Amino acid sequence: MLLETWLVQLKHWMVNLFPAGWQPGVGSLVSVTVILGVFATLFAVATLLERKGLGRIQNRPGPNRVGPWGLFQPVADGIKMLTKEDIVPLTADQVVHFLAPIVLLAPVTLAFAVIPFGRKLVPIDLDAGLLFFFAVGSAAEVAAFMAGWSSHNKYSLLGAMRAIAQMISFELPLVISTMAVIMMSGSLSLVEIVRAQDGGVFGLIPRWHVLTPWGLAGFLIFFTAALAESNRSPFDLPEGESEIIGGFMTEYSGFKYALFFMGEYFGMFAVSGLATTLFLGGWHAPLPFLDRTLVPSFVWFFGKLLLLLFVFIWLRGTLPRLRVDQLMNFSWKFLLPLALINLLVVALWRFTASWPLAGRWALCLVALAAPFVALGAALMRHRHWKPRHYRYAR
Amino acid sequence: MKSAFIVLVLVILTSAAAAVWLRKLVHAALCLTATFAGLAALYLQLGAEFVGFAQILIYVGAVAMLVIFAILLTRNAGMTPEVRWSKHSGIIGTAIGLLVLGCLLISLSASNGIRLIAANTPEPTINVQRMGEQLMTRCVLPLEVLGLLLTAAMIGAVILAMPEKHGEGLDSDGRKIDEL
Amino acid sequence: MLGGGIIKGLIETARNFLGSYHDPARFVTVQYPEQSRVHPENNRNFPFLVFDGDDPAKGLRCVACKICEKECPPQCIYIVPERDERGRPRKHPAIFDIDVSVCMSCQICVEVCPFDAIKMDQVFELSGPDRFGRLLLHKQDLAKPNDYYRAIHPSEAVAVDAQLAAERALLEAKAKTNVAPKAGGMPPAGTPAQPKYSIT
Amino acid sequence: MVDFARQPSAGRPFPPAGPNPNERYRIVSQPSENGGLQNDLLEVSMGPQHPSTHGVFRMDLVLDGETVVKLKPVFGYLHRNHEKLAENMTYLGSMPYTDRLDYFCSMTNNWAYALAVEKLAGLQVPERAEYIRIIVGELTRLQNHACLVGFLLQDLGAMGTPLMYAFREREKILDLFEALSGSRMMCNYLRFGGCRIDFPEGWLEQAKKLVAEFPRFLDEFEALVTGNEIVLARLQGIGVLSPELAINASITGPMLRASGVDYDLRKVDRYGLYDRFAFRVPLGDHGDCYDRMMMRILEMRETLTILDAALRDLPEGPILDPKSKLRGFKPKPGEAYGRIEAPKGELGFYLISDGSANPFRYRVRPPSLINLTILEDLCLGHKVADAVVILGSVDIVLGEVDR
Repeated sequence: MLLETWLVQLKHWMVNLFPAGWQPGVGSLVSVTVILGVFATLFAVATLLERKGLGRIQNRPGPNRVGPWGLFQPVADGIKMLTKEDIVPLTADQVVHFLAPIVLLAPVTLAFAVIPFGRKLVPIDLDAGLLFFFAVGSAAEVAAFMAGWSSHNKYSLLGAMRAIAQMISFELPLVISTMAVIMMSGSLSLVEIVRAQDGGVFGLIPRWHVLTPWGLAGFLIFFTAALAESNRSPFDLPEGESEIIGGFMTEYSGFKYALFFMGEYFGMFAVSGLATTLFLGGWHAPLPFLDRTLVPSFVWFFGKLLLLLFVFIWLRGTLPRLRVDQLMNFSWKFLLPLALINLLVVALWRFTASWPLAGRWALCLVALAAPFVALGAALMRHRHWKPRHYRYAR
Repeated sequence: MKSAFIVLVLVILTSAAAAVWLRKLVHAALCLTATFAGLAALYLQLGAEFVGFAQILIYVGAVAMLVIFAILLTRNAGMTPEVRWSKHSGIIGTAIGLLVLGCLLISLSASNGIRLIAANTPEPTINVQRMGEQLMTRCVLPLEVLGLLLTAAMIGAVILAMPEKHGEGLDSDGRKIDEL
Repeated sequence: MLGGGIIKGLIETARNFLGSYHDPARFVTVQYPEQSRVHPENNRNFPFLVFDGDDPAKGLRCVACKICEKECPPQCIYIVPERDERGRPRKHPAIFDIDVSVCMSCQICVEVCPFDAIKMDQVFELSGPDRFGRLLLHKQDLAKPNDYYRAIHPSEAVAVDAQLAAERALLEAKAKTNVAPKAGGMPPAGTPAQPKYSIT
Repeated sequence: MVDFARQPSAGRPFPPAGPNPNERYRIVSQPSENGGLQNDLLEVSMGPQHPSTHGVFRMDLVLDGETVVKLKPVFGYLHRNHEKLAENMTYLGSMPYTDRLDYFCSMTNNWAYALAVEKLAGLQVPERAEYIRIIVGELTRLQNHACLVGFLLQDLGAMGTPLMYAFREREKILDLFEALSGSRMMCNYLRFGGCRIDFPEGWLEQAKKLVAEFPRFLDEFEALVTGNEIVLARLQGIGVLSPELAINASITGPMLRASGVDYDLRKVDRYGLYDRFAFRVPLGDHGDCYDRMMMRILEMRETLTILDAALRDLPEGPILDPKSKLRGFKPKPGEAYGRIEAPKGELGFYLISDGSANPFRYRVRPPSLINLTILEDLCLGHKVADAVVILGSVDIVLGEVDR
């Protein structure tokens, strides 16, 4: 139990050192510091993991020169970023150019406030936590636009337009796929949603949302949209290194660039955390009986988070990038209808609660797979996209 | 609490004034976004969580972006407009402003919120669940009508935005390039 | 079905990810400063001059015939022959410079050299602190012993040594016949004893 | 410089809607104050320093939103005066310079040049040397095509993974080249009338091993690339090159065959000993980027059959024509044009001799440059992202374009 609560108790002890009037302020300050510290460390770890993982996927060792196994590479990167000259283009809109990275990072960091990291580690239990998450997330679009427009660079402008269009388009499937979860758990509070996934069948099969047909579909839709929301491959068009160089980040250097980079990673952590909370049982252990062991719950949470991060990296190492119009079509003509159909499936799942499990599963799977196949085929067949057979001369 | 309110109001008023006064349209749009965000903060300060978050989600996330898109995609909107000050425009602007203020005042005084505060009744606890229930029972008709209206607007927008099909955008086989 | 190809690709990268930990056919990186590739014998980088014996000043095979200077495509070789008191060239270079910042390692100097005096080196760690300083190689930098040549190009050196020995034997035999014209003075059988090219 | 912004022609796949795009739009070189995009055309200068212009190449793009309405290829940043230099150099002295034309395929460059000089001087290449040439030439084709597909996927944004796999295999081929010629890329291996040296010990076994293992790499590569829906969506129907336009623009190589024209110099000229080998020539039906990519992958498979047979049947014998000499090489007056099917297309060398040690006229027909001339016609009407991909699928090396 101590393992589970030591962080909270430490906080209480520290807060109690202060006079009563200060305690709420000090308490939130401590929480904020811890969250920022943990995620800044995770940022360093994730950059290293990404480069190592990509390296291994590409059959090379990745960074291995700084420290043992390259472990201090993030430190070296940080020093480099901090000491680099900060270049602002002469024609740039100086104020907006300066504000953009801050506007990006601040809301993304706010999003961590509602995610329950462990059984006792909930920064704020908001009644409308999920709504809060999406609300602060949507501010990132403004930042992308500010960065792109203020740089007064054509590539940046193209990148900014791509970023806005992409984020707006993918916000819909993202939000709608979470609505399935809200319908089943009946709450917008993330703590309640995690609690709804407590327990399991025979203490072996957990009752995570991802282990239901609608949850699986919702998770996949959510994850795909989250890839796009956090500008990750295969939806990394706003950066589009091979086309528009760095997109809205082209004209940033030094620490401001690092802030953008950090914003992207924090966004990735936030959506991964949300996906974990909504679909993967939050801080619950993968096997329900493990919940009662000594392993603290936040270990499970961060384990799942890292797993999702690895999937992000894996996808980045494998897939090429979509084109702008294809991205839009994918969102509006494929993901959004699927997300809407998933809402129907949730309703179906809810109303067939008395049915035998196999029948429910079969019904829901059919209801999901049929539109998936049909929509996918429509998407591909429209332009006759398929592997081809070739002829040979004579 | 009061100091926070004053700071918020100052931020909102400053950014709103800047949105009106700034010459560059994009700057004005960004200030407008700041105003929206400030309003959301005001709602939150008043304890209206749901409205506050919805304000950010809809106004900062969507409406502001719409404004920016509209500015960027309109020809010559980018030029610094030649501002001609005339007495007429000032008078008309003030008149419209007063009219809006009057409407707001009338509707505010007609609502029962003021009376509740005057009567010093304890504020009713409003959580998201109750709001949802209200929307799905008492206010279901206005909700549906609104939804219909927005859908119609969206379809209209899509039709307006559809690419012209003749000539341009066709490849050698007569297939469209732009479409997926 | 949509996504099938993507999943195939994901499996492929996963296989490579895991394979890089145990399969040396996939994980081919050489950790350079610690490890180094073994160069094949034919590897070439920049030319050097071979000398016989111990003294680089005396044993240099180069006779300053300037063929390589003429044939070098990027013109990176500069030769001044040593001259005796009367100004006639001695068969020895006074200056032999190669600008390796110009050299393109084409090996044509080696091919055209009739005396097997210039050969290709395998040294590649040539970076220096300034831009040109260490890249203009002089005679003393270029001269390397025959043993070194034997070490880096073993099989080629054996053939070259055999041929040179045969030539020397022929010259000696000729000298003998000139001094004491006897009927039995024959060159060693087998090897062609002519120098490849004559100097004009 | 040639003006490649030509008048709209009948062969152009995407005729501009108006008589002149400039009349319909106002071309702005900077985004306007607020960065207005609609109706204002944006002129973007892609390159010479850009992540995916394959060297120092520049595309002057005029964009309507993200759609390309005008494209002007600009090159010459890597001009090295190769042809004029060669006229002041011995025949042999130009051989290492040909390595640097298409620096991915130095062996085939050597071959084309050697072929032209052999025609000029009437030299006979011994049988073993012809086999060696086929082996090294096809190995070159193998690594060039593998890398091209890798680069193309890189341009699509695949984070270098296919490129790294291609490089992994290319390294093995470069190791072979190094063991044979001494250098990995600048081989300078062929000589007039044969080759410089014979295979070193163990080389053939290593080459056989590589040829035996290569199909596995190709299978993996295809699993990663050819069926991927994103690759299909990004490449199919993009940059369609009609056979008529391809022939009129004298496109050669895999790019021409992707448009369905059966023209392979290995079959047409039967230079070297290619008539002894059974191999097929793959043809595309659509002429789009996907076909161009697949042509390369299928050609790699055919190349493997050639290599297999050549390594098996390699005869013994001399490797150099005894008439060939290194110094004092002076072919009799005359002219000759030697051409081969280089990995990128028809690579030709045109030489005029006046009987001296230097060629009187030396001219290269580089496949990269001539395949590149069609770029605007392929890109018009597509998006910026497609322009990058189309450039990638053309397969250029700037060393050869600029010379």
